[in-house]
Amino acid sequence: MRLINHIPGKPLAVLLAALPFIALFAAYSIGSDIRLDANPQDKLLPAPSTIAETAQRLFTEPDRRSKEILLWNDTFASLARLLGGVGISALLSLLIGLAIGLLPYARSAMSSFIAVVSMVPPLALLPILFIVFGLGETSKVVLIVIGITPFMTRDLAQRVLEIPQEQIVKAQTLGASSAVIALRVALPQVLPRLISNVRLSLGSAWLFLIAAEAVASNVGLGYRIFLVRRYLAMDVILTYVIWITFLAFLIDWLLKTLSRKAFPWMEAGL
Amino acid sequence: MRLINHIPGKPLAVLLAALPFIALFAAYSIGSDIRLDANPQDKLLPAPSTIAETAQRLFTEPDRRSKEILLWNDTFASLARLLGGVGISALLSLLIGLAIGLLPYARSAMSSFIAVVSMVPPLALLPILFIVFGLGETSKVVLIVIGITPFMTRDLAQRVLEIPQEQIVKAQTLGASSAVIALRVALPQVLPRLISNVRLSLGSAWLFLIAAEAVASNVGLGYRIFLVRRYLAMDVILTYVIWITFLAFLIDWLLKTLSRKAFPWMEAGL
Amino acid sequence: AAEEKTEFKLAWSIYVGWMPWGYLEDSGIMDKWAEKYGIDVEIVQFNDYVESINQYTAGAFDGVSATNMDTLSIPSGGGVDTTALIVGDYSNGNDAVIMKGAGGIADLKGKPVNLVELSVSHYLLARALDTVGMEESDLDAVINTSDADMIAAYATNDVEAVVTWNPLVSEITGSNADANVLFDSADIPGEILDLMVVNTETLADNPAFGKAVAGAWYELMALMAAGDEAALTAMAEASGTDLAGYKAQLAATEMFFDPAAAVAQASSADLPTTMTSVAEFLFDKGILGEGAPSADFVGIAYPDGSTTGDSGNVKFRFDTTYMQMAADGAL
Amino acid sequence: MSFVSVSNVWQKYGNRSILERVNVEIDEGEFISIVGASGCGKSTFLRMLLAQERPHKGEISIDGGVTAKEPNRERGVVFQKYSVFPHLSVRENLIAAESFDTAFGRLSGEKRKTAAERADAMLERIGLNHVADQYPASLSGGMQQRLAIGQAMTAKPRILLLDEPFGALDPGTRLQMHDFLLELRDETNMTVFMVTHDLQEGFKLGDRVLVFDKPRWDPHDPGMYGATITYDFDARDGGIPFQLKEDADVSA
Amino acid sequence: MSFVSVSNVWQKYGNRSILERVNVEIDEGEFISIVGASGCGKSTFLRMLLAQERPHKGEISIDGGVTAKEPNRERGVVFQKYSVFPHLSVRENLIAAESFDTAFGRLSGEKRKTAAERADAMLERIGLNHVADQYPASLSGGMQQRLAIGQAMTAKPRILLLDEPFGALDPGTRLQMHDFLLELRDETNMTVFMVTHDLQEGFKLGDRVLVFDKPRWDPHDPGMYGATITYDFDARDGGIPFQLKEDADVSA
Ligand SMILES: Nc1ncnc2c1ncn2[C@@H]1O[C@H](COP(=O)(O)OP(=O)(O)OP(=O)(O)O)[C@@H](O)[C@H]1O
Ligand SMILES: Nc1ncnc2c1ncn2[C@@H]1O[C@H](COP(=O)(O)OP(=O)(O)OP(=O)(O)O)[C@@H](O)[C@H]1O
Ligand SMILES: [Mg+2]
Ligand SMILES: [Mg+2]
Repeated sequence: MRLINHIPGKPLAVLLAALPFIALFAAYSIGSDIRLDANPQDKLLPAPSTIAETAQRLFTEPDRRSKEILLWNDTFASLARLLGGVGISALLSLLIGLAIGLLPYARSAMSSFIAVVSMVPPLALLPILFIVFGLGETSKVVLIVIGITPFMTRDLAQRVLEIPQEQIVKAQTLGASSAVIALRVALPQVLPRLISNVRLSLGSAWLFLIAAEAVASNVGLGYRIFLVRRYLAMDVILTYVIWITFLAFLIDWLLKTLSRKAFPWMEAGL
Repeated sequence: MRLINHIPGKPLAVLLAALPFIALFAAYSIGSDIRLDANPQDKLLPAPSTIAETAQRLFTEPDRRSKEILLWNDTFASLARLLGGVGISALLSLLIGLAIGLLPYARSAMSSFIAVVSMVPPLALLPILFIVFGLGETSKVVLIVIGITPFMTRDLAQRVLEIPQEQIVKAQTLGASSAVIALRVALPQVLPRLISNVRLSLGSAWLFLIAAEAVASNVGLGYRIFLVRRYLAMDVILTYVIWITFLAFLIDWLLKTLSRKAFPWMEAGL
Repeated sequence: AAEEKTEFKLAWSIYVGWMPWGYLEDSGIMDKWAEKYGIDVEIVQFNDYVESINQYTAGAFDGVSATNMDTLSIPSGGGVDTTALIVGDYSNGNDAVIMKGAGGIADLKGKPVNLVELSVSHYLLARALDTVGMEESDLDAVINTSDADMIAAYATNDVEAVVTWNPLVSEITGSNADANVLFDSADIPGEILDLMVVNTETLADNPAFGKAVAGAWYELMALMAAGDEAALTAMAEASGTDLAGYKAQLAATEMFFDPAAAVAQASSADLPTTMTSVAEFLFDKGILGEGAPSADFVGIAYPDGSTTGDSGNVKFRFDTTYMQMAADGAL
Repeated sequence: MSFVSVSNVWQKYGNRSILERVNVEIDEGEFISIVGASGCGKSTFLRMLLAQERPHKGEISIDGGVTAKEPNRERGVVFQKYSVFPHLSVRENLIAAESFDTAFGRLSGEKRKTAAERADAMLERIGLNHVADQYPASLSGGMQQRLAIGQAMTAKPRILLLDEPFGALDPGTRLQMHDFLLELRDETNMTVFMVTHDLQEGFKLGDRVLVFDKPRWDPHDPGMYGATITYDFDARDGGIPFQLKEDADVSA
Repeated sequence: MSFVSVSNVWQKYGNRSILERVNVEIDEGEFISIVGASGCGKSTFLRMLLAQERPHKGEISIDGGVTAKEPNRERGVVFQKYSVFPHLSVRENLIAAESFDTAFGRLSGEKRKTAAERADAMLERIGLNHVADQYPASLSGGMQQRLAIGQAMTAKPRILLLDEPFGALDPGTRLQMHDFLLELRDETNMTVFMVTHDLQEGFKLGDRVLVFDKPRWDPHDPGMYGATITYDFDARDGGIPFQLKEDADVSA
């Protein structure tokens, strides 16, 4: 039988899905063992048990100096920045995307500009951002906004343009003004797309957040990772990496669920 | 008349398209003027003329030490890394994507793993990468590969899954083996998507490249920006930013053209 | 796990006192000395200082340019037995606490200070605050700021004070009239040492490595002491400044051009005191690792055989053997 | 004077003439079928009636008005596809026909309630009351088109434009739609323009059948001349052979 | 013995029975039309004949063989859509029917040349020689289906399976396709199974018409019982009312 027609049974499928995770874990454990054998104090690949202890400590024990649990502080600070940046980007991209998609004047004026802007490497502009927006929260949020808005806007504008012209004409024959068409025809139809854009952009948003926090900050997940890099505390770094991965996963899942719940008409077909 | 029905004429449209660029330039010039008036030595917003001079120097005058034109050296080094990384990612994502999309076993084994991996923030893993892959070109290329492959793979696998089952069945009734189906049915149909994935991922690839070059390198666009950032040589930074933007634009355009030329069947419809 | 071998790799990053490492590689001086001892030494430049030490700690390099403080915290704290092969200089004004506008250290009270956290800047700040009996908690906050962006950061309104090192210090003081140096490393001479540290076992198994590196280094030191324009210009350009700028930075650096001076510094009676206070600082900040039971959990050995800290866990050694050989002309 | 008057209308895209010298007078309440070869400009003609685009030359007036500049509530339209809003439920689609005319596109309170009542009455009429709360995607093609027609009529347009409204439906559903449309027509006396590919359909439903074709033809430059109305059949009294045939079909 | 033998075939998905106790014997060269309500399992039956899925119980044998495990060159198929490869030109689509059977899916040199010649002969036969170098997307729906049938036949299958092959075509094209299929049938004597929604079509084209329906029905659990063949009409000799009607239609 052809390979494409071989379908694993349910238990085998579960096993297969677990396999790469197990393999990764095993590879890490062995690598860690080898290094720790050579130097019991090696910090680069701490034993899984060490990571587990560190993780437990990070999640539960308050810092000696500040009496606060740093991991939670970092998480809240980073999430606030991330959600702020992504939220503003979503809003901006929605507004500009609708304008570009619906209004020929806006399209002429902005579409090539945004195409060019989306190619600019935002990290290189950090110094200017600092001067303009200061070193505080603003510049971190702005870096995220500058980093992901152009892409989201281009895509949304494209989606608005893909709304069948028939619908736009139909709305006009029902007396809809431009504003009503934007609000009641285009907006609801691109909202699901906005959510999937946010999901797509979250990876970059995290990157920009981590980069911004590495530059100037005193709290945040990215800040902590770069700080403890100073003494190669890989147990802390790995805990944070796993935690960030989990948060990213969680946010992605929430958005997916939101999209499914909020837009029943998307799936009503078939 | 409704705003959405106002369509600018050709000359007006051209003017409108130029407008934001002009506005940006004007805003920059004014900002630069103000700062230079206050402090003629200000480095943050060099006058456009200064940037032009710097750019000319960077593009044409060889470095005194090495007798080579650094900008070109940087460009070639960075492009080689970028294209290497993106090329490898494209290849990997194609192979894994096809496997996941076509083979139920591969799908069971890898799809959740890749979904998780795509959420890991690669920047945080930089130290480990450098240890494992050394400081040479490899680790820079690998960062790009790790950074963009999971996303590209997920998307390609999705596209392979979207190939109508009818075609797969049809190919089987024509005697095609799994390999033939992969090679002659799925591969050619996802290649255009591969190119658009590469276009989408190039932004992140640049980001990873710049980040990797900032850590350990002695040539490259990201390296140079990082180096001169210490002295706030914004004239050099801005020249490099504009140059990177141009390169990104060029690559994007080339890929778009390639896609159009190489896949005539995509547009034969209508 | 060290053994006899013939290929060695050193890592260095851009800093006024370490620029010679780059020049050693470029000029062929290193190759010449390596050849003399039948080995091969490669010197690799890093842009990111921390990453270079991490790489050394992880075993990717045999030696790295680092300060005494970072050596103690990263490789030694990480269990990698490390020897200071060469004491190149100590910072004598290269690191500085800078505030915008007039005032003294006491005026830092309630202000945010931007610096690379857990670096020598942080240590310098702690020492500065000590002098007026203040603590870090008296400040508004310490904000970790990448050295690459320190100059841009200083230009923003949010920033009221920074602690950083050269060439950033001269860049900031040079182009900002309001920059007021409150405290600098000249006030704590000999505490911030710039070293070339190597893996102790590697060095023990391969004395030729130590000899070649020391030989090359002090050949160049002699050239620099003599004011060799070609060498100094090359180093100046590699660090992104010009000859005059580089000389100005050197002025704030107490370079040990003469190996005997380096030996003297390494054998100085003050060194154990300095290292103990550094260790305390590190422990205080949690930099010795959360597992570190106390400030003296890492042992430090000095040329005369004395130790501070846990003598059963000596991971950091000051060894004057090779500098002494250079001083004696025995290389 | 006639209700809809099309006088000397030309249309061209770039250098290609699509329509030329189109003249026709329509009385109120007439059902006009429009047929012609593919690509001859039927949809273009409808778009001009709709004011979605303006003629290159000539005038189109409804009830003596001037040529309109953009679509408005005077003109209702149903396309072959995408005529309803996929994100609104069936009932909301009908309410939209009233609410879209307001500043924010929404009705509230009492207004919304009465609009919903009118919508439900219309749903009854078009036989969709059992799916009032479903989304269009879950409706069959024929139901969607009935909804589209109901929606267009809710806005009470002066003329109704249909561009191959049944083009995507299978034959059985098509016949049902004919009955549906004929019924509605009897009730409302709307002025209707319907483009169709199906001659039989055109004659069955229309009072008049307009045939578009190119009267002139330049073999060296096919884009040189445009199409115009070459025949204007009276289809009211079964005087046309097709009609017989088609009646037989319906009874089957 | 009969050519295709379906004996006591059951199919269920999860707990839902779709088909039960399906038994039928088919002779070589017969044209079998399959009709039945939507969702009753016609396509499921075809998928099992195709070996795209295996029956829950029972046997399906061709020419005395065992129940197949996966689709192969013995079974040709044409679906309503997506039956041709969009990235291959019309000619390449036909060559694929020969080349896909090789290790790398490609023919070269002499082999390719003769395959191309055979493809061109087939193109002639299905009337697509004038578009040999075009891609499917630029073909009309009818032309695409003709290509799909030509492609399936190039592989010389022992049985040909058609699942509503003309379901997406407009009525005119549909009639043309009937003529096309009848012609091919006369020439080749292929064993054909065709699912259709259109009774008339089934009787017009088929030698036999199999009707699928649920003989049993549990009002509390609609998924309890599956459908089976409830009628097996002989449609060869015009003995069925539909056939008269449909002849009249064709002549129109
Ligand atoms: N906006 C446009 N720009 C340029 N050409 C157009 C435009 N709209 C239509 N055309 C062209 O005008 C001609 C007439 O198009 P139209 O859609 O009116 O034809 P039609 O009679 O409705 O055809 P069909 O029966 O296929 O719907 C076609 O050749 C078409 O390509
Ligand atoms: N893979 C599957 N898994 C679960 N249920 C399925 C699957 N395939 C089909 N079904 C169900 O089996 C029933 C029969 O489906 P099938 O496609 O065979 O019907 P059909 O007679 O071809 O209908 P239609 O005329 O609409 O094509 C349907 O209720 C369908 O929902
Ligand atoms: Mg049309
Ligand atoms: Mg079916």
